[in-house]
Amino acid sequence: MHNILEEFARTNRLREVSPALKLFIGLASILVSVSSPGPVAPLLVAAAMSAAVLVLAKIPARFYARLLLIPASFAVMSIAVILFITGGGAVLVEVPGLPLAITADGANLALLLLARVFGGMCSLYFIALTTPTTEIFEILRRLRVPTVLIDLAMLTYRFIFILIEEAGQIYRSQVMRLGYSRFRESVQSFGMLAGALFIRTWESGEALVLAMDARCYDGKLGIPGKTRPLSLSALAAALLYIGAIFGISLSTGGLVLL
Amino acid sequence: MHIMEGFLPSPWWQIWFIVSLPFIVIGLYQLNKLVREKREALPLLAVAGAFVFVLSSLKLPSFNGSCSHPTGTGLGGILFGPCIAAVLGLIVLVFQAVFLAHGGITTLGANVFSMGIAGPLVAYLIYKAGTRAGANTYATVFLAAALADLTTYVVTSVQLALAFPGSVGFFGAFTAFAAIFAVTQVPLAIIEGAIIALVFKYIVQL
Amino acid sequence: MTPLLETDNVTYTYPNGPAALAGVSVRIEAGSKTAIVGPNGAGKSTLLLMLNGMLRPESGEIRFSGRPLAYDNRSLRELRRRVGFVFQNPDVQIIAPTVEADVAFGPVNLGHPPDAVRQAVHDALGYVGLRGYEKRPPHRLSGGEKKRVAIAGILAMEPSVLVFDEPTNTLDPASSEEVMELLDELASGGRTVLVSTHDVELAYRWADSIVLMEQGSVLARGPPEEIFSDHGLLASARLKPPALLDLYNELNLRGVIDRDVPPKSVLEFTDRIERAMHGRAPARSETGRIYLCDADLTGGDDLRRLVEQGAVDHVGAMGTRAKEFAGRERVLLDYTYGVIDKCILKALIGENSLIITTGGMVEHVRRRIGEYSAESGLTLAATPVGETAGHRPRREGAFE
Amino acid sequence: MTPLLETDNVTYTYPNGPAALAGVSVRIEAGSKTAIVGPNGAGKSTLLLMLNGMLRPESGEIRFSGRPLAYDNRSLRELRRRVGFVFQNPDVQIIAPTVEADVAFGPVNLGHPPDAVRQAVHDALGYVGLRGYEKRPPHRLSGGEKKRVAIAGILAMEPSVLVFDEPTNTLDPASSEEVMELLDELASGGRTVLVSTHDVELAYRWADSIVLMEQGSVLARGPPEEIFSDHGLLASARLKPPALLDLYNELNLRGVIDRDVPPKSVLEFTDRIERAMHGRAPARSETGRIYLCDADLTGGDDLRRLVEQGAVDHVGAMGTRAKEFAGRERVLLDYTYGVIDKCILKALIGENSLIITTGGMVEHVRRRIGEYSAESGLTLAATPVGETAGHRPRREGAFE
Repeated sequence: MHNILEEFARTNRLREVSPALKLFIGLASILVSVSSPGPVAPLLVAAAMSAAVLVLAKIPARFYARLLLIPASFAVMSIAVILFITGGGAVLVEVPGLPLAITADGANLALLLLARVFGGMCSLYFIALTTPTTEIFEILRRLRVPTVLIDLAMLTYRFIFILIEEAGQIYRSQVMRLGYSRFRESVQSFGMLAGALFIRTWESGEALVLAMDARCYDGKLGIPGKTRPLSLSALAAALLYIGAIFGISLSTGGLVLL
Repeated sequence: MHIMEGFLPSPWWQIWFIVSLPFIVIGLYQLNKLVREKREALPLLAVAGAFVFVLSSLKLPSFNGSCSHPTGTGLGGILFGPCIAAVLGLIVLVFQAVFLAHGGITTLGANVFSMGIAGPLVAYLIYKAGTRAGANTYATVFLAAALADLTTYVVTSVQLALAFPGSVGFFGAFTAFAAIFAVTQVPLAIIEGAIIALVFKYIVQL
Repeated sequence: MTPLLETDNVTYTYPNGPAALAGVSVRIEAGSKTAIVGPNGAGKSTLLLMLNGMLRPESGEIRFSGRPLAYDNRSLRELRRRVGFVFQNPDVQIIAPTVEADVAFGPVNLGHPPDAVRQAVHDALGYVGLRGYEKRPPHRLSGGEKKRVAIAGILAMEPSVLVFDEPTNTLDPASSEEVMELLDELASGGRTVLVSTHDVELAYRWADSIVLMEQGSVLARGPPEEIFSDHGLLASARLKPPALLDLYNELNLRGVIDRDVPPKSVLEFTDRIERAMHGRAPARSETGRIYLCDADLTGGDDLRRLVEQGAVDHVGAMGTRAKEFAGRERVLLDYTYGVIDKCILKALIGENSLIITTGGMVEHVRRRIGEYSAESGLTLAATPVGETAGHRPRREGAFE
Repeated sequence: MTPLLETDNVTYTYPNGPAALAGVSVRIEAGSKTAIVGPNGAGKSTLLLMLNGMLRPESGEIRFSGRPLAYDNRSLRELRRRVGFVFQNPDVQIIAPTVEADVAFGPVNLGHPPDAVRQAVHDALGYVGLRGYEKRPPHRLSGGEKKRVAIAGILAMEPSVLVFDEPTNTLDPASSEEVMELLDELASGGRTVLVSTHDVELAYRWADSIVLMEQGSVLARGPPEEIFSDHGLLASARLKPPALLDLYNELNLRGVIDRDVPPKSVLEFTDRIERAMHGRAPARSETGRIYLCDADLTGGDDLRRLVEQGAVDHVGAMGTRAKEFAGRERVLLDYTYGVIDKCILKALIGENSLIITTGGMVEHVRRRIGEYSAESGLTLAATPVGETAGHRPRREGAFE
């Protein structure tokens, strides 16, 4: 079972900082990373976001390191493709016997992409690890996102945790009865798990309708929550940081390392 | 198969948001109407979304990465229509991004299109065609699920090839991306097809 | 007097199942504490679901305040506002992603303005002792806390009848006690409380009226001592008598103890056995004192002074607000359940004790001690602890 | 003697949570009936999950038959086959579409051939008294039946240790009794049975050894009378003493009853009070007879003759097979729980009774009656009912 990042968002040391500010910092960092023409700014973003997560929010370093591995397989495969299909510039490496070569342009593009992914993912982790989703719902509400979308998301959120708990228990009970031992049994066991979970989901849905009816459901969910105070110094620091990385991103635009 | 944060450059990530937007807007409009008429639709959609999320967060046998389960939303498509399924897909993908670090924010548009729209649409069409032709139900379900997975993977490869044609052009790049992802995605599609067929069988037995 | 809620020969059958209710007639008096007792599958939940219109009887009639239920949308909403239903499993009842948003669900859907909603949430959370939990997600709460959130969600709608389906199922003893105390508080505040349970011990201690059900029918109705003394009746409902009552009946059968109203607590039982052995409850040189403190009125200083002076040997608190208060004032609690009886027991052996409680429960404590004095012929009285006038006006007034 | 299962200073912390186990050392003897008692969140389930390798201790060691657990795949499979685990909620354990398929899940995964699987399923369902339920879908069963299917699913793997997490939670009294009786049968058949519970009454009656836990630590270990008499200990584990024990201690405190081993049942308690009042248990003119019938050996005719002749006033059955047998022979049962004690009580007032049971429980009944005779100085004995030799050889032998 995966670690749900949300669990850390409830307990981290940046919990009390205004969620709007955290969201703003995270999203701005992502945008700077994605649009940066050179690898320096995204790498700085990655460093800054990681520092915020590790030093300010006090997320355990080992857990964070494992998180960084999640996108690795996708990144390695797709960046490898780009490395080989992008021509131009000097040839750096040639694969003997095959028409494959790595050129300077390819290497530069691969490096830039790696930097952007790194910067983007670290910014995403910053949001995910410091800002509880329930507070993001309130921001979305204030941003006039359609109510029906937020309501659906809120109900889904609640049931994700109920079903994850049940899926975990079913999985454990299968393992105790020696399920998942060989490949064939694994597929069988997984099918049973999914089927049982589907039934449980269906029952939960019916129970939820009943529970909502019992409480006079009239198409409304939630209350306008109170906003957390926004400290001016925090806002100033955030603006300074974003201005800085944006400036670096512009000024290092043409920089290529190879 | 999720494209991760930071991978799609401008203008491609914006383009995929624009491509997905009409489906989402229509979906929201339909959803609003549906909820007004049948209030219990909302909780049922919510548990369906949670189900898809939880299924995708479980490890498939023999695979470390999670899979996208477009067929889960495909089920939503069969019940509520493809546009509402796209809304469901959007929600699930946002939660996958912030809970599991699968996918991202800027790549959300592209991922919604491949996993929330294209995949479920294929599942929906095959299921409809199969039941109309009176084919074996399990075979139909297997095909719908497996091909939905494959569609998602093909669309993702197209998205990447469009963004990074390299010096070999779109078709060359597409071939390269498709080939390398085939290593994991083709067996994954077959396993998912088998599992969804098993689930179907399980439910029918009850 | 018209009962508050009444069912008249109600029947119900679930689709492709046997009859769940086969002609059930019950009367729930306003302000009563009623327990519907029976094994699983007896039709208890089905009956409860009828009372707020979640199920509609196939035949028969249900009346609220003398008027038959109507099943149009508007009447149903009105009914459900007045008859609050707490589900057995809080996980199916808690809807929203935070405690606060969940408790607000009812008031928001009733169309209350935001300020009134916030006030209702604040009051309800205070009442169940969960203030400070507003932003928590339900999946991080313990079972007992979830249950209290579920109760707060119903209280926030200010119903006059509260219906609990198996309120203590799956809870551990401490959480069960907390929930049962909450039920006592609600009842002493004038609400009608209805509980379904298969826990005979609980029903015996808590309820003032029992409806015994089995296989969709009512087997018997009456006061707990009567219903639970009838072994045959209980056996046909596949239940066991409460342990103390069982022992009493066995002693009775052997002529060891005199036939009388059966004892409901360890305290009463002890007295009865002593009386049987010595002809009367033995005179003791001196009884201890029972101090009574209303947490809403007493200042923390008065309380701490009493405890620190060593005037009391044992401290007990009843109700969540009282326990909160004790926690805030750092007073260690010896008793958190069955408090009154324990303090009387201690008084009988000459030790002093202090009971901290709130609201309607204060009067309840006085009454209970008075009753015991009258019965036993001993002079016991509750000594109020210095009530500093005007201290900390409370907002919970809405619920008293 | 090496204990069968042993944990040595085991610690565990869930990711991002407080310590769930803070150095736990327990010893589970082979053949014992152990109850791990504590409030919710005390770490009971975490400890149990360690015993079959589902969780791995952070530090400390777990030994099975003296050897430290290994955590490679093969050793884990072997361990899980020997240490069967029954979940609290049968809904997460029974997931196959039919009862039969679910019970077969374990044996199939063990790689048994189809015939052996069928036999194991047949035997296990017979043992829990659910033969005939093979094709039913589990979600249409009652709570008690689901629980028994879950137990059958584990029994089919023939483990030597059975671990039950909160076995009676959410069950009604009748189903609870059935499950506890099944646990007794399993234990009397030589298996080691381990139970986690917050139900003190249950643990007091059932277990021969208690491990009291709170906040991830073991507070105390010992026989139930000892652990549950210590009010302070129980209070620190947020539990209540069993009602009878509480009454006994209160009487003891007032000097009404003599200090001795506390009584465990209504029967013992009644005797003790009588002895306290009359100096001894009163001599009765004549005691009734207790007939004892082994359902596996006695023919139905012998049984019916006895009942129809009016030789017995009360009939009780212990265990699912015995109840099945009585049902088949159309003998009406008066007692289905606490059978031995009830029959002794009846014998004391001169009435005859019949106990139907099976397997290892027969010996258990004899022992219990013998013990009571020795203690009370009365001559009570179990009269065996005509055992037709060679009657109906049973296949359940595998489980005895």
